[in-house]
Amino acid sequence: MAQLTFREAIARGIAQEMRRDDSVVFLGEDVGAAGGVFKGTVGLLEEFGDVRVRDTPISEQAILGAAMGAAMTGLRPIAEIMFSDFFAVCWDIVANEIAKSRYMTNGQVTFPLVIRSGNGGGLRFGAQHSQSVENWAMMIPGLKVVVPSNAVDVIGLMAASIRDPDPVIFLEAKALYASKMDVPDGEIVDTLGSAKVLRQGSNATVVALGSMVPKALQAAEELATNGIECTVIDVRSLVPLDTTTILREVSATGRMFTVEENPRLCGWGAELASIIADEVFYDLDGPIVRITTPHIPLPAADALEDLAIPSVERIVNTIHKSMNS
Amino acid sequence: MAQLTFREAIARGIAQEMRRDDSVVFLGEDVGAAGGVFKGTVGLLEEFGDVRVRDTPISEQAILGAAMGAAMTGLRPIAEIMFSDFFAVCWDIVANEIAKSRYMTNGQVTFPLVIRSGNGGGLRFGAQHSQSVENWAMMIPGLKVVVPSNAVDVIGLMAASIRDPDPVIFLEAKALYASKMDVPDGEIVDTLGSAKVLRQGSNATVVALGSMVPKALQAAEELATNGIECTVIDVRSLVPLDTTTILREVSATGRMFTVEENPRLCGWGAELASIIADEVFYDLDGPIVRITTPHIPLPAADALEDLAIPSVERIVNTIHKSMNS
Amino acid sequence: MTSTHAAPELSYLDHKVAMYRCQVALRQFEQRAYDLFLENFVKGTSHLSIGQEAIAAGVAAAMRPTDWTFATYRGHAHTLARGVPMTPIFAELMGRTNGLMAGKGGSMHLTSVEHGMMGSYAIIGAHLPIACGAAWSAQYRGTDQVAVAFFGDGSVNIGAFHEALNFAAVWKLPVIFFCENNLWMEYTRTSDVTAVANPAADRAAAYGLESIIVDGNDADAVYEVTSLAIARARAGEGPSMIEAKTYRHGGHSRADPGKYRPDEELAEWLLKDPIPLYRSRLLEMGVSEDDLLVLEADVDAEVETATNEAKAGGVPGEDLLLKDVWADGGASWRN
Amino acid sequence: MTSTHAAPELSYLDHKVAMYRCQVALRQFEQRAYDLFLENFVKGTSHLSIGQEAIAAGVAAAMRPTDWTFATYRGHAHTLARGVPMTPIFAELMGRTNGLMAGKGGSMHLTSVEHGMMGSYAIIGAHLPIACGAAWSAQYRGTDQVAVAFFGDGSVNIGAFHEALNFAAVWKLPVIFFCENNLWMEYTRTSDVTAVANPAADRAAAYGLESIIVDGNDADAVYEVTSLAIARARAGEGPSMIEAKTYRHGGHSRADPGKYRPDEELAEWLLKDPIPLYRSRLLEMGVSEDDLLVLEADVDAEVETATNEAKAGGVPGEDLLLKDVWADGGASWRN
Ligand SMILES: Cc1ncc(C[n+]2csc(CCOP(=O)(O)OP(=O)(O)O)c2C)c(N)n1
Ligand SMILES: Cc1ncc(C[n+]2csc(CCOP(=O)(O)OP(=O)(O)O)c2C)c(N)n1
Ligand SMILES: [Mg+2]
Ligand SMILES: [Mg+2]
Repeated sequence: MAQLTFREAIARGIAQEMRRDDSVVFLGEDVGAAGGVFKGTVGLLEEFGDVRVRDTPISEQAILGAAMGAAMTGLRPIAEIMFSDFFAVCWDIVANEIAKSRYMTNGQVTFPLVIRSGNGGGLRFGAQHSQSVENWAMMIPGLKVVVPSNAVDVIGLMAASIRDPDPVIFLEAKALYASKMDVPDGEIVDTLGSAKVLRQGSNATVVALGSMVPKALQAAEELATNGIECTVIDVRSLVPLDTTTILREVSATGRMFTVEENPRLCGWGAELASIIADEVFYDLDGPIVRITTPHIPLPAADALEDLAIPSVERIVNTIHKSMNS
Repeated sequence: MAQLTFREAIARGIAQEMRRDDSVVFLGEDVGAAGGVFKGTVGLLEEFGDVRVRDTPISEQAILGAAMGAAMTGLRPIAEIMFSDFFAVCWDIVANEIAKSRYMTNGQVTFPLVIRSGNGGGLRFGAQHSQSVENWAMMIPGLKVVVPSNAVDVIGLMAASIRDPDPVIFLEAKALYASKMDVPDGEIVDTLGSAKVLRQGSNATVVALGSMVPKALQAAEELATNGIECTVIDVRSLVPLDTTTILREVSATGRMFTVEENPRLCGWGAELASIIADEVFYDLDGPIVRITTPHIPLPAADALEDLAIPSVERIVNTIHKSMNS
Repeated sequence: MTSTHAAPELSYLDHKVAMYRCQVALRQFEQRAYDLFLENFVKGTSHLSIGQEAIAAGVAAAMRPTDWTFATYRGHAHTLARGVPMTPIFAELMGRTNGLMAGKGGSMHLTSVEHGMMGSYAIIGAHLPIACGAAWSAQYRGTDQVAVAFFGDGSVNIGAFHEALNFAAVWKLPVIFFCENNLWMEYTRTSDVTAVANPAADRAAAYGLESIIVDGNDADAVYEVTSLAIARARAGEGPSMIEAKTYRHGGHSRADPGKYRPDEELAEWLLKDPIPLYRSRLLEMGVSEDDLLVLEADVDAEVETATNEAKAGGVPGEDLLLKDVWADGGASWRN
Repeated sequence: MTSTHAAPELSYLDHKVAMYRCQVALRQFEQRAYDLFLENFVKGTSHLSIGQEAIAAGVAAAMRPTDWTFATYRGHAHTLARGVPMTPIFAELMGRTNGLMAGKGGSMHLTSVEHGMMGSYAIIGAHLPIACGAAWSAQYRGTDQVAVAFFGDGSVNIGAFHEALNFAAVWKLPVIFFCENNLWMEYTRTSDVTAVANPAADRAAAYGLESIIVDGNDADAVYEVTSLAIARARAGEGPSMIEAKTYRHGGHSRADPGKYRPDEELAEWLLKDPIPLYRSRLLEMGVSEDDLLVLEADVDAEVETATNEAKAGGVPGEDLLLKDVWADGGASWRN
């Protein structure tokens, strides 16, 4: 058992898998000698050498194209896209090539690859370096989408993603990189498509993802002191989606609130809301409410960014108001 | 009054605006001499010359970058992205630059530009040339998203988009290019953000977009013969979204069905469902049901493509079943 | 069917005859594909290589069965040249269950991994970095496989081209970038929108590569230059870029009559049609007219049989629709 | 504040003194920005140009007020050099209401349209095609405005670079692509991942452009070569690409100590610091030490005043948060 930061967990998860499988290779910008701009890959170059851990030019299409071509010919590449905002410069490779080629070829090719990326705001990086792009990936058929919220999950879900035969977009909340927790020794392997119920309550179900999970938990504690008991679910993976857990828990409380970092329109919460409003409509006792960043580009100033991204206070107030109206 | 195809309406709409405003310019691949691969821009080069109508290299980032730079320095460019799938190769310019720059600069720059593109399936073009990407655009703050469903709307909404001071993604359903209708003579200018109620019924509200509009209408007629009377709404513009009309009409019937060509997850219908389930929850009499393409890449074979995209039959059956359960 | 793939162990003349057969097969196949489109058997779009066959034939002849081809939407010829039988390709164009991808990909995405045909890609430029990835995998695993990626003259102005070339050069990857310069994009002349005269060759230096131009209507020349490039790649000397001058006889895609091209230009290139030229060369080298007629009849028969077999294929249904999004064979995104 | 922008009508020596003042102002500004970061006044990230000032100063001096600058996230220097006052830039770094964009953009997105500073762009390469668009607009409207786009040595391997260069060349656009080659990307040496030795200049030919290299630590040389390129652009002769050799004294961004660089390399480049070199040149040309001391003290005072003014700025709130997504001033996506 050791205290590990979220960022250290990344390297540990990758190293765990690189040790057991020679076909796992890793490429990206400044990932080797520098250990990554977020220091998420420190030590990998030293342990695995520069044939398996490779620094690339600033060529995101080449990085992901290389990962795709390598995956379809026997390797299991992990590629880093430094900030998830940069998916926009290589979206074709992700959305049109990697996601679709297995289907188009009627299963002739398989893409066991992971694309990991720093995601979301909180570091005052402004509109082009702070986006939460989980919905970009979720809306493309053929991509799995994993978003861990703590160091232990990072390791286990990273391992599961690397072992998974399908392409996984692995989004690491930048706001959580510095967070710490106790991590057991030894191999950790988790399962994709399993949400976690972190807290059980009878009044409402709060569904959160990534950086919003700690906030949702804290909000639930505050709400409990006001007599509103919430179930809190950490979604963990958007595709595959653990609808079993989510439908069950929402049915149990009759109310659902989502807490989303992405800008409002067409977020994962909208998808969940539509599933709930279709499949367990008659179990609902009141409106489904989404707590999201407003539909705006993210501002850089600390004061503005804090206003934009859902805060514990906003979560508490929104749920409180909605439950009492 | 003349019969015009949807594709002819494109050129008419653009020409109408180019005549009244010299700052309107048009660029894209094969748009000039060839009149566009879908023959949507026939005659523009001849009328406006090769200084205003320009053929470009196969460089989508350059095309949209040029449109952006021109818009911020006084022109009103219209850019064509031949197939909307190709947004993936220039998404950075759309999502990170054009959409965000006005906000980031606190309003110093404005982007009066239109990006038009052939969107959606039905022509057996396969997974990389048939996507419905309206949700790609809707989820990015700072983009307006317009999707006409008939020739008259093409002209009026094109004019409104060109005159609009904000960036508009104008998606033309390829499946509708050949559709015809009577179009009045003279200038036609429409309004963004206004949905149209095409049919009024008391049992359910069907909300459709683009190529799904004629199918929804036909389904409503068939359902009427079975005693289910539907209101049919043509959304026409996703951003700005006419929530006034949609909320009113859904509240009136108590039931909402969406008909979406996009693959299932995080479509515009999910966003609508979440708005309805939040804001008029207590007016609902039953589940909100989304009729969409399954969450798969679109197959090429005619038989498969027809199975994938919502058909009149599927719309009828889904609504029928849901209304009777 | 007889394989149209020429293996290098053949005798000198046999090898040339095989390259001829390959070119004839490509031509006959595509002429039939065009007829089938007119008869409404082929749905969707398709892009023919008629006039450009010497390239597919020459390059394929220089490759080993374990090497990889990455093609564009204009990929029928490259797919056939790697030895993929005609029937599943026809069937794919028709959207049948016996299609190469059971109808799910269509004309623009022909793929046959067992023949080293790693896919046809319909977004300009995308496959160039992907081919780098395959080459990287060969390099990493220490095999001597080589990846060949074809692209058009119009494709040199897209960002992915540039990224792939630099990446391959820096990592010294065993990949050949093969430009089929047929002078035209869709309906626009490439030279109207390209800053250099030889769209690929004039940019080789920007990636530290040699500038290589070849007559794309001469299968022997294509074979020679490709063999050299592949040998360099196998020897660990990194990528090459080759630009072949050629011309498509027809329009860009099935719906296009190609009227934008000057009559003289087309006439001039029809005179350079690779197939009669190669035929004459064989005759000069002593191959008999009779042998060639037999060969040609044989290809005719192959096309005929394949057409019928393809037409006999079934219509795909729901099971195929929801198959193989994921490696588990299914399409489910939820539990 | 006094404008740091040198207008071309100045006398020969005044013009040089103005370029010196500009360089000193950039240096002092950024040193203060660094201090403010250490004091936790500057949040978020920032990228300093310390060591590269001769480029911003030399290029700006060659531009007219109506010309346009497009910069990267490393854009403080270019913004100041176009005459934007220090106060709003400091305030922007601190996220205050008196910031250049009221705190909404931050250090990486400095923009001041009234000064021709058309934005700082934080995604590698994106602004290069955007600058083409501005140049196109000048060409279309028949003004003689020129766009200058700066980029780093590491940015030459991204697709947008390639698309922009070809596009500008084909359309003969009045745009200058200016590469600040400081040898490093973030923590990776550009030559390790780039196929050519001079990342920009060795690729000029791929777009039919002349290869131009200049000493980026010599403001006069930068001024000269840029003036020529701008003159060509104004005369309708199309784009130019210039590669300036330089070095950043500090790390890539505020958190980076830059330890990956060999000590000798840094030492060598510190000797080539553009500011003392330019100072000596002025002294040799007869400018008095006293005048320079006054000038330097003046800049000091300007930095001090601006710092205080910036700190006095307010904290932005909800009104700014929901302002100016759209041209109507608001953020609503629904009616
Ligand atoms: C990114 C992208 N932009 C545009 C297209 C549409 N398109 C398909 S083929 C083509 C012309 C390609 O010309 P070239 O590269 O010369 O190849 P050829 O068709 O002549 O073989 C274009 C513009 C596309 N498929 N992908
Ligand atoms: C598309 C994209 N990829 C990666 C980055 C991250 N990044 C920011 S600056 C930088 C290095 C750029 O180096 P160079 O072009 O030499 O400019 P310099 O910072 O040296 O001025 C990188 C990789 C980015 N901003 N955008
Ligand atoms: Mg071509
Ligand atoms: Mg640099």
